[in-house]
Amino acid sequence: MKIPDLKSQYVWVTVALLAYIIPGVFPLGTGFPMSDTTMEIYDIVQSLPEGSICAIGGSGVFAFDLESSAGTIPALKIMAENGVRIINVPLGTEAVQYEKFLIDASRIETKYGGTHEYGTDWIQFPYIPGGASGLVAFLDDIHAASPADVYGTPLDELPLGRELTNWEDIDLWICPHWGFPTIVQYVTGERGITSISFAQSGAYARYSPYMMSYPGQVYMTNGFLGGAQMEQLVGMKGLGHAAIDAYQVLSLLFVVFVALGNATMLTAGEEE
Amino acid sequence: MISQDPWVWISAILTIFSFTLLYGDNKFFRFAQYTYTAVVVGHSVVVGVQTLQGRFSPLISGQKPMLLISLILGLMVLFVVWRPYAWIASIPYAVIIGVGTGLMMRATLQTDVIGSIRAVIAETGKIFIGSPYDQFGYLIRVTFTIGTMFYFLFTVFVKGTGSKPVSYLRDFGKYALLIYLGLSLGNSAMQYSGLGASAINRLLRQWLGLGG
Amino acid sequence: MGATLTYVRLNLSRVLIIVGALAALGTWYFSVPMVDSVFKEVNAWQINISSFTLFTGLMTISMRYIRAIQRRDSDIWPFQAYALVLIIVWVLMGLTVGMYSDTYQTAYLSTKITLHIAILGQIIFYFTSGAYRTFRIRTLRTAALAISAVLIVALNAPWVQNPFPAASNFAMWLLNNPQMAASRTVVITGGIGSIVLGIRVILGLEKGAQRITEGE
Amino acid sequence: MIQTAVVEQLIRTGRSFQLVFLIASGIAVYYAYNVAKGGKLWDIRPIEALDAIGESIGRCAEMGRPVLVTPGISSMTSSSGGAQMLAGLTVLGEVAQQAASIGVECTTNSSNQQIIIASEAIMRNALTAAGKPELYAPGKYVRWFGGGQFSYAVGCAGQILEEKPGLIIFMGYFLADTIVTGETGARVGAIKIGGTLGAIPFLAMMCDYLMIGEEMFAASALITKDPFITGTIASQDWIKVAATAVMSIGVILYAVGIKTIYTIMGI
Repeated sequence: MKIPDLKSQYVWVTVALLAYIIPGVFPLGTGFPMSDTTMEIYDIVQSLPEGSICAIGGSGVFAFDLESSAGTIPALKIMAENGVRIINVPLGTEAVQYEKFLIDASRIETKYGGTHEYGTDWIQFPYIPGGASGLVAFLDDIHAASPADVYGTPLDELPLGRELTNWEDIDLWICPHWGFPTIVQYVTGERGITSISFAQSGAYARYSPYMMSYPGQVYMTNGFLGGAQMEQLVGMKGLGHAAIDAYQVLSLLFVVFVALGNATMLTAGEEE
Repeated sequence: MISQDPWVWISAILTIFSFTLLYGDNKFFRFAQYTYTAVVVGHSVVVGVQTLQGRFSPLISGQKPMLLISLILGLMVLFVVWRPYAWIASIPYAVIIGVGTGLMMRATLQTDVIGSIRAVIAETGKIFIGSPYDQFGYLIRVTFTIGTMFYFLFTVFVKGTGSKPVSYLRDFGKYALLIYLGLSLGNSAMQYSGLGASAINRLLRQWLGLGG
Repeated sequence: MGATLTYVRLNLSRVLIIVGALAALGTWYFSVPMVDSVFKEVNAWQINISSFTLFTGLMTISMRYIRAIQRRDSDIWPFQAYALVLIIVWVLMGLTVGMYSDTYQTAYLSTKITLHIAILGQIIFYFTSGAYRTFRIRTLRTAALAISAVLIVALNAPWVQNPFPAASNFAMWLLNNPQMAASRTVVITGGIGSIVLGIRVILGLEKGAQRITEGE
Repeated sequence: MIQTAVVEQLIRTGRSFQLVFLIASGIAVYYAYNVAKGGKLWDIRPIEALDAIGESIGRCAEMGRPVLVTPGISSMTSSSGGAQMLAGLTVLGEVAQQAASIGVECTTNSSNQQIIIASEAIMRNALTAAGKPELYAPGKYVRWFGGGQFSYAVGCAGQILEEKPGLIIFMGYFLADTIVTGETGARVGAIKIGGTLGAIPFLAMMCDYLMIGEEMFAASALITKDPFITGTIASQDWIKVAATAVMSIGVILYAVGIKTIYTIMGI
């Protein structure tokens, strides 16, 4: 019996339905192991006292950084519940849009019924150019490096802005972007602020040596799996869970399609 | 509940139009394709104008008269679209090629060549420490790296003395490379699978209000 | 072009390539203030020239679209007309409201970033159908490629990792050892290839660079 | 002592060995070039993908379909991608000339705006070399889709659907964008030939013929069919043999506790 060669479109429809649309609407709840690092990160975020300040920042490309959003959104929710204040410090041009998106997606703002008021509980800085040197300038003198927020409002006119002087006001740094090494080097290495990255899987593999260089000060989670673990800890099912569900089905489909391709070749006789 | 925000609708429609590429060439994909090109070009121009303003303002204010050379060289590249004088653009481009080549050579030599060779040598020390599992790993790393080098020989040991044993090493290298390609490819499936979820979930959740 | 002008031009291009490359190398290896300042200057030229190249891109794209609109001989010219209008509208909007205004950000998020996410989301589809077509084991070569890819896809999957927790460590071992070793050889040999190509450029032997700087 | 101090002041710390390596490589290339000029020809192991380029252009002529050569997404001045772009541009020139001489149209594209100028110059030059300078017009053969990785991927996919090339050569610097463009190429029935360093896994899945890693640099010399330039590939091999030898001896010595080679390389 000859197995027909499938057109690519059939493969895609199967993948779309089984791996994405059905689990997207009816989550599968695929189980996954919890990692010690994610637990530690959860404890650190949870233990930040009310009124402390967490910086969210770094540089990256929006569409790829979405992988990091899976872990960052639960972290933002925890901080909002505990009254931790947030400053977004974008070191890349697209980072501005992405960090604003994180606040929107986590629904912590008062306009969404949340607890955080702009200017008092959180501030969005504009793009800080200059890469590492821009970051250092910001850490040394926040008002000099960025006298106004992203909307052009002078920092002195914002209640939270008035409180900011330099790096000593920052209690924790979360990097929800690709570019973690710069943060580790200048924020943790030189100034001793604990840093966390909800790293993309590609970045996790590449930057994990940094984690080993600063035990107890630098933490990273691995890709969507790390995101799913954070989501589980706060009891939500977001992008991390969706990604794990999708991979559960997709990996199976991948194996099935490769086997099918080989069966097609074998049954086709002396094809090619 | 389905979204009321017009921007979410624009976003959803563009996502669907983009996904129609899976079906094949069609007018909806064309629309998305040209929207993408136009927005990226438009954005590049907005950024480019700001960059030029920032870069050449010291010339206009008279602080850096040397910038005149850069300005002239920069204007010369625009001639590329004027067929009879297009050659003028090649002069400033020589600067780009020259500096680019130098920068590439020094970085490649330091990190890719010398840095990697030193890393291979330093890993030898780890073959004798740690668990047998790790030791075997380091042994594989060192032998695979050296073995694969032989695949990339094009003119030596092709014929004559030494060609036979080297051809075995070359074959070994070829299979080591194929295993590397397969493993890297398979491992990236996880990331792209997740990115698929992020695109489709935006539609399901933000636009249609479905799912968790 | 006159013979003298051609002669001057060719040699000027060659000199600029050599000066640019040697300045970049010189300042890296030697601690000589004069070399540093030469590099600083030519590097500034290079950066400034590069910022003008954007406008040549804009000019060539406009020329192509306008030519297509004038001819109207294919069915894509209406899209090109639309793109041309959108570029103009976008630039005007950007320069008027500013790159970090809420209007600009919402527009950018709903178009560019949306399309970026959408195309990234499609990769996995092409990936699966590509694997279906390519990973057919005809030879030992395709066997090595296909088996290693399928193996790692499965080892990373929850349906393997949940019953066999050791799968995760084995996957990491494969990536850190055989995968890393061969990829490092690609880096080393590719690096050597790049350096020799660089030397060919400096010596005026690389055909591509010659065509760019020495053509009519 | 004074001499050593002067040298130490002159050469930056930790880069002496690199400098020696670079100078030795330069001498090797120059020497190989001169030996080739003296008439020496080397046996070069075949690169299947390179041989396939010529045949596929012929096939395009028979089918009346164009060729697309894409050098990818890097700039010329990127330390990771610059060399790959140049190798891709060399191939573009040779393919465009060969194609034009048998009446096949060759188009190209790029993501980075810097490359537009180079590609325009190469197309102009290749058509002139093929004796058909009248065919050239700015913007006719070189496509630009704005400076982003995936605006390039979508634009290139659109270009492939528009032009239906019979042969697509991916030669330069790429990332996951090749999955989109490669699959679109498969859909229009194009032969796909690829060569790059970083994204080889993706090209391995998408291409009919593949140049793995450094093979692309060898190909950029071999495709010119200039025996003198081809001679420089021999020098590339000498450097690799030397590097392999240093690495192997370094590994053995390090294993018995002698770290001399490792240390010297860091001077």
